[in-house]
Amino acid sequence: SRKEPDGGKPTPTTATRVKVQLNWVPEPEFGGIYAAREGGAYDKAGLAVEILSGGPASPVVQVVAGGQADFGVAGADDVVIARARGVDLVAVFGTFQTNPQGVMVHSARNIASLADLKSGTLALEPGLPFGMFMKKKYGFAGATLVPYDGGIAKFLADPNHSQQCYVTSEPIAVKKKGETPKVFLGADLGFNPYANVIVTRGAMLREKRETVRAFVAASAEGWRRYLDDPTAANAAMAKRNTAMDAETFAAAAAAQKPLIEADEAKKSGLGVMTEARWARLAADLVELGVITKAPAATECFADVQTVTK
Amino acid sequence: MSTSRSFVAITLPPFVAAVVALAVWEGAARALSVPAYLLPPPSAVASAAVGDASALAGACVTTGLASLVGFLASAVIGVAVAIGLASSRIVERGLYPYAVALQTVPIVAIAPLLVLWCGAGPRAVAASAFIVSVFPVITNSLAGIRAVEPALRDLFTLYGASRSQVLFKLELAHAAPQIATGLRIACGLSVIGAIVGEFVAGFSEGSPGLGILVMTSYRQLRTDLLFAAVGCSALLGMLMFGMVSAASSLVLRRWYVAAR
Amino acid sequence: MSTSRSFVAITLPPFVAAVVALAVWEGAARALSVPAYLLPPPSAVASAAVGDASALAGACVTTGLASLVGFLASAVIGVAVAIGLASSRIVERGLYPYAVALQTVPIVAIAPLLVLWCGAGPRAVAASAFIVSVFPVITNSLAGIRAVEPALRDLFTLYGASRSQVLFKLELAHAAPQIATGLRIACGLSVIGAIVGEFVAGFSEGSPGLGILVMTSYRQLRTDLLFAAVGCSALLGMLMFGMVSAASSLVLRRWYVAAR
Amino acid sequence: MVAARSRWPYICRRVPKAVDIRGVRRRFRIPRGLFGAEETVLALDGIDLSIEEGSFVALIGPSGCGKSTLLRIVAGLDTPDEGTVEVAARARGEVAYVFQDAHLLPWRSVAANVALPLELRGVPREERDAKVLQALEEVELSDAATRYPAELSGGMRMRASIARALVTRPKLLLMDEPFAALDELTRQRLDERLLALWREHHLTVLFVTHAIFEATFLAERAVVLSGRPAHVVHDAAVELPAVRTAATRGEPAFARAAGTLLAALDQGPG
Amino acid sequence: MVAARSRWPYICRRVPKAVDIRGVRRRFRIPRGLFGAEETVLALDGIDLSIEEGSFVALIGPSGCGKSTLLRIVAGLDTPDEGTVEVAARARGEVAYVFQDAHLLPWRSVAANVALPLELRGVPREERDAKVLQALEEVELSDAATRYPAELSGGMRMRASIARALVTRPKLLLMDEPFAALDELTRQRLDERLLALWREHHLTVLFVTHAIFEATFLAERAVVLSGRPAHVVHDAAVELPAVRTAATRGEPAFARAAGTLLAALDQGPG
Ligand SMILES: Nc1ncnc2c1ncn2[C@@H]1O[C@H](COP(=O)(O)OP(=O)(O)OP(=O)(O)O)[C@@H](O)[C@H]1O
Ligand SMILES: Nc1ncnc2c1ncn2[C@@H]1O[C@H](COP(=O)(O)OP(=O)(O)OP(=O)(O)O)[C@@H](O)[C@H]1O
Ligand SMILES: [Mg+2]
Ligand SMILES: [Mg+2]
Repeated sequence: SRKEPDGGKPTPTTATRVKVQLNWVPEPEFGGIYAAREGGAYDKAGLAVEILSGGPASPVVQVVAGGQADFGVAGADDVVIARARGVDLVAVFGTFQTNPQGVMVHSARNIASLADLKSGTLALEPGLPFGMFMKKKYGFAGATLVPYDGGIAKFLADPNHSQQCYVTSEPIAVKKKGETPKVFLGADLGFNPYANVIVTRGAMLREKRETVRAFVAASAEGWRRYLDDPTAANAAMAKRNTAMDAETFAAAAAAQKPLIEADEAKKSGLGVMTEARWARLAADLVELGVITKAPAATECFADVQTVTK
Repeated sequence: MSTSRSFVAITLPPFVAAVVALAVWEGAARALSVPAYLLPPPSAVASAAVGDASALAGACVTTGLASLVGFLASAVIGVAVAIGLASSRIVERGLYPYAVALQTVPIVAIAPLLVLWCGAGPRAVAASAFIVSVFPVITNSLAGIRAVEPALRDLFTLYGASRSQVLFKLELAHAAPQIATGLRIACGLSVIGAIVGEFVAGFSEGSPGLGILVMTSYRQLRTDLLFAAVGCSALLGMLMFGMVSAASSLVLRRWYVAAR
Repeated sequence: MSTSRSFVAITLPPFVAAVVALAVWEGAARALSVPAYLLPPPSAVASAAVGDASALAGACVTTGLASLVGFLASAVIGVAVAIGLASSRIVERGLYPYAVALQTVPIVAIAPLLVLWCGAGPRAVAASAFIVSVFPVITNSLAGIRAVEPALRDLFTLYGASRSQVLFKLELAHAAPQIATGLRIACGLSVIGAIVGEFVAGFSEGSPGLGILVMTSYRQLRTDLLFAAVGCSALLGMLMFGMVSAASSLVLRRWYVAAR
Repeated sequence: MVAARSRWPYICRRVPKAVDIRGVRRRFRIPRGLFGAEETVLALDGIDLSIEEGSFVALIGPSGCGKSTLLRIVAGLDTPDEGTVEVAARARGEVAYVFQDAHLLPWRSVAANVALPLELRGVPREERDAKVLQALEEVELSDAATRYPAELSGGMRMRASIARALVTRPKLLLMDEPFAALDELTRQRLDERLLALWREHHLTVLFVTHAIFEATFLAERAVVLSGRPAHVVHDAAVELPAVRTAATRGEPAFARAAGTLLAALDQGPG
Repeated sequence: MVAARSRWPYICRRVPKAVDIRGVRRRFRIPRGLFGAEETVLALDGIDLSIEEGSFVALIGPSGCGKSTLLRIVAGLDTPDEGTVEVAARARGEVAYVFQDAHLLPWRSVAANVALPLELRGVPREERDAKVLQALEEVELSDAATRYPAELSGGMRMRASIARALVTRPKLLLMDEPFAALDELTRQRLDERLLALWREHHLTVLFVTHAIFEATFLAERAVVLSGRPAHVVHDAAVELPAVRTAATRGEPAFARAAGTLLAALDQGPG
């Protein structure tokens, strides 16, 4: 692409083109990435970033590992599983310090603990470690397990329906319909892997370390900006996600803020990850039988502090 | 003797094709070194299938039953709808487009309604299998009924055949080969319809179906097991296809006397 | 004159049916008090459609293009495969079952391969539309070719017709009505195939397609918008169906002289 | 002498009519092109024809003149654009029609094809089987009863179709060149058998044929149509004794009667 | 006298053969039931028949005896179970066959149906159009050129089918009851036109007919088959002058020759 003589955006011919594959449509959980793009953080870092939106079944791991994208957004559990399956995938930025996955139940059922969830239907995504963990811990004997479909219609229609949720999403939608569900956050119950981590190929990290560093730093800057004021990025995302209104965008952004800016992040910076938590996750996954042998925690992630230096 | 020979003639070619395909696949997977998490070699799939044999078998039964029920419903209701549509051009013009519409509705979009009306579990899954597979039956049956030669209709008119005699002795009889074609398409669709139904409305416990197995193995990047599950769904589809083909070649022998 | 009258005869019945269906739906939604988040009344869907008109229009274009490409690929490749299968019983027996298998494969299971081979975005979506819609074209074309009367084959043999002459002037000509039936089934399937493809392939910088709209509005419980999106996919399907029907009734006028 | 060019004599003599056709006109529209352009073909141009109950009428005319169209109209399978058709025997199962082509159901065996009209009338199986057997014998097709139409020769298919018409013992029998595909000897045997049936069961027969000798041999009355658009150019009794045997074919009167018909056919402007 | 029961005379005289059939036997298998049970029908039982180039041979036999089967074998559309068939003119486009049924392509107009054999040979459009026009005129079907088969009468369909065979000016013309569906006068005109074409283009014609008079009028030589299983019961020249006109039909020799054939047909055990 050539430079326009006047007006128009100067297209930095030297900018490195990278693609980032999201695992869902534009929503506040990707706010930092959009903020980095809209606010010029990527441009400043010399990156031309193409954002690939995902869908409910986006194969982020495969896309990044296969080279169709350089970065991706996935769960920490996805990274550990991928490494256990021999995929050279590395997490470089731990967006959600506190895992937003939870189980929501109708408050009218007076369920004090998930251990009391012994009737009705419970929607959990088959094979999702979060759900397997909860199932293992609480049993849910008496409840019918059905697959989670990403929506809340069944929840509203059936007072005995419970389901997994992102605390930043479904409970807000339910509240909009005039009901306040009771939410059990996984992180409070002992399952707290990083969520929405930015991943890249190990080879990329080794060979284009500079690009990775630039991308992570710019993304961190984007997140900082988004946490301070999500409006601009929300507006940009809303264009690609018309089903979600501005109010919901704002509410979700507010709800996720404490999960991203948890103590650890306040202390050591956004996106920080520790070996202990990765090791814990790997051990949990082995225990759940998802993988047979835990990969070394140090292989799973590259500390954002060292990367950005 | 001739039967056993024709049995060989029918089963050998797909078997040979399968062996060739598997060999090529295994070879390609090794030679091109496609990573196993994208395309596992058949040997890996086979060993995953053996490892999870009981889960797969249970899933096949669950999904197989739901798709069979959905398929049978498609067969019966599809042909019945075609008969209704064939009754008048106006009815056909008025309603046929909505049959098309039915086919374009993503199951996930109506999952809550399905669950509301059928309850979660096998009924909703079978309903999904039905919705996905009914349209080809309607279309092919209708085309077959419409293609009855006017001269044969004349014959029935002349001998004062009742509407139901025309229907059973002429229209459906004449359309039989084309109805069989519709059913052939429907059997594969009913399997995929059941799987998709399980994604949104199945049970994930008890004896979870192939759809749940697909989701689980997809989620956990167990591509070998995923392919084994997909292989099972393909086998289910082929099994139903084989049954439809066998039944139709039995019933329709007379229709093809000319083609020997 | 006669054309305008036949235009009315063709467009009026579905229109009337639509009005009746909408009235019943609106009435039922009110009378049975099904909650609007499960089954919104058409009025609500209409106002959502108006409110989000530009998003819906963009989505229709995105999904429409992908399904059109997938459909055209199905038409061409499906007929070509049928020709190949028709070339010999052994080839048919060996390979046909695998065409069935193709149909039973959940798109999600091969999503990584699709994305690997076609890249994320429209190409993968079109590929999904193709995979979902090709089988009915194959099956119907094959059945049509197989149904050629032996006497007509004799005629072509006698006059020393080449293989390609037999193919184009006899087999495909004879199978044309049945190919059209296959295409009719394929058009709805290609739309749903594109929508499912979007579930796995997402979208890049263009406007999100109907599949994405379905997913997001489902998740946000914007059931009105969800139904509007589903309505749009149905309209896309009907549009393609209408095009196929119009084209086939133009091309096939001669085939149906007998049926007037 | 029974017949005349005009319908008045019938009415005066109040002979019961099996078929009464008045001023029948039939025009086929042949659509061409996309925009409703059409060609028309006038097949029947004002046909008047009354057929008495129990008579045997041969219908002769050049190829493509409208004979089959007329038979279809009498059978109620087609409607004239103008004119009226009254058929006395239009009760269920009382009309039988041997179409010009065999039109068998390819998925039914010969016996099942012949049984069809009885089946449609709800005749019980045993009675049906007996009648089918007899009809098949009448057309000399008993040994092919279990075969399917695709396994028959052309003439055998036509004979199956004839058996299907005879099996109901109809009041009014419409036959469109039924014996054209049969060899001379089979044809003569069937001609004689048809005459015997006609006499025994008091059928009314309207018989299209191109074989002048056959028409002469069979019919009490012969109607000759002109070339398209068809109108009646000759309508007269066949001047032969009522009861005809194989020997009749040898008599000079036979050749004379045939000559008359040939001449009438020749006159009708093609 | 040209023909004899044995093939030796030909070989001695070294007349070029268009068709040489020796010991041909054809048995149809009719599968019944699921377990491979089958009935068999012996259609042809050791047929010997040599046809000289340029000759006009009529083939007569009872319905269902195997005439069409024999023609199909000569055309190479069916293969005998035993025996050999040699056809000299088996070059592309040199054999034409008028099937017993019209077998038109329903999606093609009459003209396009007639053009088919030329199209398959790659004859350029202009030449094709001219030839099609001429062939349609020969069968008196020019005014139906743009119609579709479903819009034709039975006889018109057969004439279209005849035109399709004539349009290629074949060396060997196989005709299976081509004129059976035509009225007497049209038939006679076409008979004469066929004879003229035969003479002009030195065709070899093998002509199945049930009409004894037609066979007598047309053929140099008549072959009569017995009832099924078919074998040759009569094979002799037709004792009439080589050049025949409409007047020939009136001559006593004509009636005598026809009588011979009828007698032969009658002898062949049905
Ligand atoms: N369905 C139709 N559409 C258009 N034209 C038709 C149709 N049926 C018949 N015709 C025309 O009407 C005329 C009379 O046809 P009909 O079949 O009655 O002739 P026919 O006397 O039975 O001739 P044949 O002796 O050849 O059977 C013919 O010119 C034919 O082309
Ligand atoms: N495809 C077939 N399968 C089984 N039997 C057949 C088949 N074709 C012909 N036959 C049988 O072979 C015998 C001869 O048939 P063919 O058609 O040659 O008779 P034909 O002499 O042409 O009779 P027609 O004068 O009635 O046309 C018949 O008995 C027929 O039933
Ligand atoms: Mg006729
Ligand atoms: Mg024959």
